[in-house]
Amino acid sequence: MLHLTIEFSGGAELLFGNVKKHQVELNNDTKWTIRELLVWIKDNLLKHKPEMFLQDETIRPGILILVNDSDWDLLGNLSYELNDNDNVTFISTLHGG
Amino acid sequence: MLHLTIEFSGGAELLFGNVKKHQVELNNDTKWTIRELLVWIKDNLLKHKPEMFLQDETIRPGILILVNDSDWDLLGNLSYELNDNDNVTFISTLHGG
Amino acid sequence: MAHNLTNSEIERYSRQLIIPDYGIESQNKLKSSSILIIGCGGLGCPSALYLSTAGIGRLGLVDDDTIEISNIHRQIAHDENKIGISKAQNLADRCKALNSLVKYEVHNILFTKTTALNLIEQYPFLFLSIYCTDNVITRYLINDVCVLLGKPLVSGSALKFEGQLTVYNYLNGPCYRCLYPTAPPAHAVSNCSDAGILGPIVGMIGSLQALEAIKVVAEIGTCLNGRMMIFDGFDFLTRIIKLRPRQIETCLMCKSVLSRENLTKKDREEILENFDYIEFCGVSNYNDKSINISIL
Amino acid sequence: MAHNLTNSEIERYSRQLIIPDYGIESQNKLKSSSILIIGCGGLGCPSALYLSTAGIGRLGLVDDDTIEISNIHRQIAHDENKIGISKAQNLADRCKALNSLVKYEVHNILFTKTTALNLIEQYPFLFLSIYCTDNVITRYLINDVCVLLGKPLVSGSALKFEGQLTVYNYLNGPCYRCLYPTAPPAHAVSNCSDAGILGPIVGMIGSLQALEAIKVVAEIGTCLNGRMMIFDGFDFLTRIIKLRPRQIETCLMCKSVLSRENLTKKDREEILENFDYIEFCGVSNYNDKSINISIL
Ligand SMILES: [Zn+2]
Ligand SMILES: [Zn+2]
Repeated sequence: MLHLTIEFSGGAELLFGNVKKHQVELNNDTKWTIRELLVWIKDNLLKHKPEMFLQDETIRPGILILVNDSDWDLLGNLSYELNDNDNVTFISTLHGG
Repeated sequence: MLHLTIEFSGGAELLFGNVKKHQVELNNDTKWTIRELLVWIKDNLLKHKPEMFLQDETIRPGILILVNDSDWDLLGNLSYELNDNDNVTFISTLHGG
Repeated sequence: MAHNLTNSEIERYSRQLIIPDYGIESQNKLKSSSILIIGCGGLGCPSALYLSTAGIGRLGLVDDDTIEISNIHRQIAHDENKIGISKAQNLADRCKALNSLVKYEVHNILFTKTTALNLIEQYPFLFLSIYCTDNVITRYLINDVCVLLGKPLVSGSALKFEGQLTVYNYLNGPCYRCLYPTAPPAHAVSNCSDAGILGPIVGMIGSLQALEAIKVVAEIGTCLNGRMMIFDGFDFLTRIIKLRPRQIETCLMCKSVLSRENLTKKDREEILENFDYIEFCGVSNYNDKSINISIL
Repeated sequence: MAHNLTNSEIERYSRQLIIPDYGIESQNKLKSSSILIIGCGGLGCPSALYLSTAGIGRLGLVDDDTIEISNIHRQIAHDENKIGISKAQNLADRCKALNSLVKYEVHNILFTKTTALNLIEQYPFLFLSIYCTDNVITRYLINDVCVLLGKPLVSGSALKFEGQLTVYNYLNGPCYRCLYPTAPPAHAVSNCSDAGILGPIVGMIGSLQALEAIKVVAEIGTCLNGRMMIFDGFDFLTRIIKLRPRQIETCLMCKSVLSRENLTKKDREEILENFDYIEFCGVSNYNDKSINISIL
């Protein structure tokens, strides 16, 4: 099994029943990239408003994805292949002050 | 070889040529505990004032030792046996405000 | 070493002058630098107070708002008997009482394409802090002007128990647009009026904006360019994340700047003129505070 | 829900009341609580300002010092024309201008065995911040009084570009003495006068002390008891470390408290009386600022 920690912050957790941290296990018969993980999250963790999470099959603008505290853009974006024990975090940008 | 990251902060780095982070390799023919590491640090890294670092064969009061961000007291204190890639940090307590 | 500090300045700043990593050279640089703070609310207050007491040469304060009763639980420069007064003016007055050696400039204006470029051009070093009722459009606009003028941008934001902090457009780090090439849908943006904010959170982030601004100006230490601090004050968790580098191929602004030798004033004006911020952000004007939406 | 807030309070605190994790219940608890701030300098200023604007019921401010010119680069409640004035009084005045609904109490006293117990006994919730010229002896004394009275202690400290923050004596977390059973050698202790301090660092730590105090009082979130935040502002690194639990077997104070059913006032006085703080810390009196040593 592929063990992942999935975290939400900056308000993104409100789409997920206000739970900030999720431990998940995925069947690793096939390879998992972020692309597939996004769909899995939408189908399995998301409580409501899918359009606030995904847009055009990628993350909606204003949410930053991190893998082990690094911007996913450094790792190949949607094509990054997940490893066991990866931490994937979704951070909604804050605008207040 | 035993690879350790040794860090100093809160002012403790001043005893070590103002270098906060040291990467060291120790010959692991024998086991290394914090007890032995303290002596090794005194002999190999310390620049001056050994009495400001060690007292009565342990760390001097006012410096906290952390192994991988945990208080050494949780891990057996002087007897903790070091593992490869451990991070050992020495933090001098600050008193200002 | 040679310096341009008076004896009274040396006395006043003595406790920072004796820090080995700071010293008289940093104080000299601070004294000869200017910083512009955009937004004189929750983040702007501590930022301005600490930059002022630290001895920055010139401090510009921008805000077109007046003080409201619901501001003062977190905006620690605004006294309860100042309701209705200009935030920028009041913050300048408070700073002046702390340190009259600093030159203060008050700008009671709304940031638009026309005002932004002229104003920011006047400040050799720029430091950003957005006020609470702010909108996404102002963030993109300030970012773009900073990129066009090659000025670093210390960005803080806070909501509820959370805070975010980074330095945009500095050295090899990304700008705001490199990180967020597309604006979020307008209904997905929440602010302090609808989601709330705790005072100590803006206190922490605003203080750290002052710290990063001092480090940029004095050219010391390692700033948060290319990194971002994320703070969760409810569970007390901090993390510092690694960001993508400047996106010279794809970022609309970074590309425009790096593809030419020297931008003229006219070039900059044209680039801004050709970009439709209102359409890009899906809002109705530069001061759009009207969208009242469910939180996220 | 039932609450004791007036309409004007609801308006003033509205932006924190609407935070789902805070709400009206937290505000009620804040309003009916007291906090004592020991030290009205670099950390005490932002702590007091944010606790005051947030609407704490009663705020006690302790300091026997007067404002000096070398304080004002970091002590943002002390205006430059207030040199020579009592720090505690001036901080209370500044807080009152921000929020007159809070009850302020000024204590221009030095903390000694005799004064400490009486004073802290009056405050149901205690919140600590030590002023810059402070010494180790006061830290042990305040800690011990808090342990004897069963009060949590929010502890912050800062030097140069660094800061440390934790909550002592709260739930299962250690007290200061659990962590440091032996005092450091007096010549190994440096303070802001000899090592220096940057304003935004105390701004950050002081703001976070207010945050932790609010969380303790409102009983929300996860506080830093059993953990400590270490901040290096020069390289911008944060870490949160895990501390040992309360040392009921070996800590002199925790042991005294836990070995008896109920401590009487007389018991507490005796325990303090029997401990020689001056000898333990190797200093000459309770206000020992005389040791001028090489940094560390
Ligand atoms: Zn860019
Ligand atoms: Zn104890």
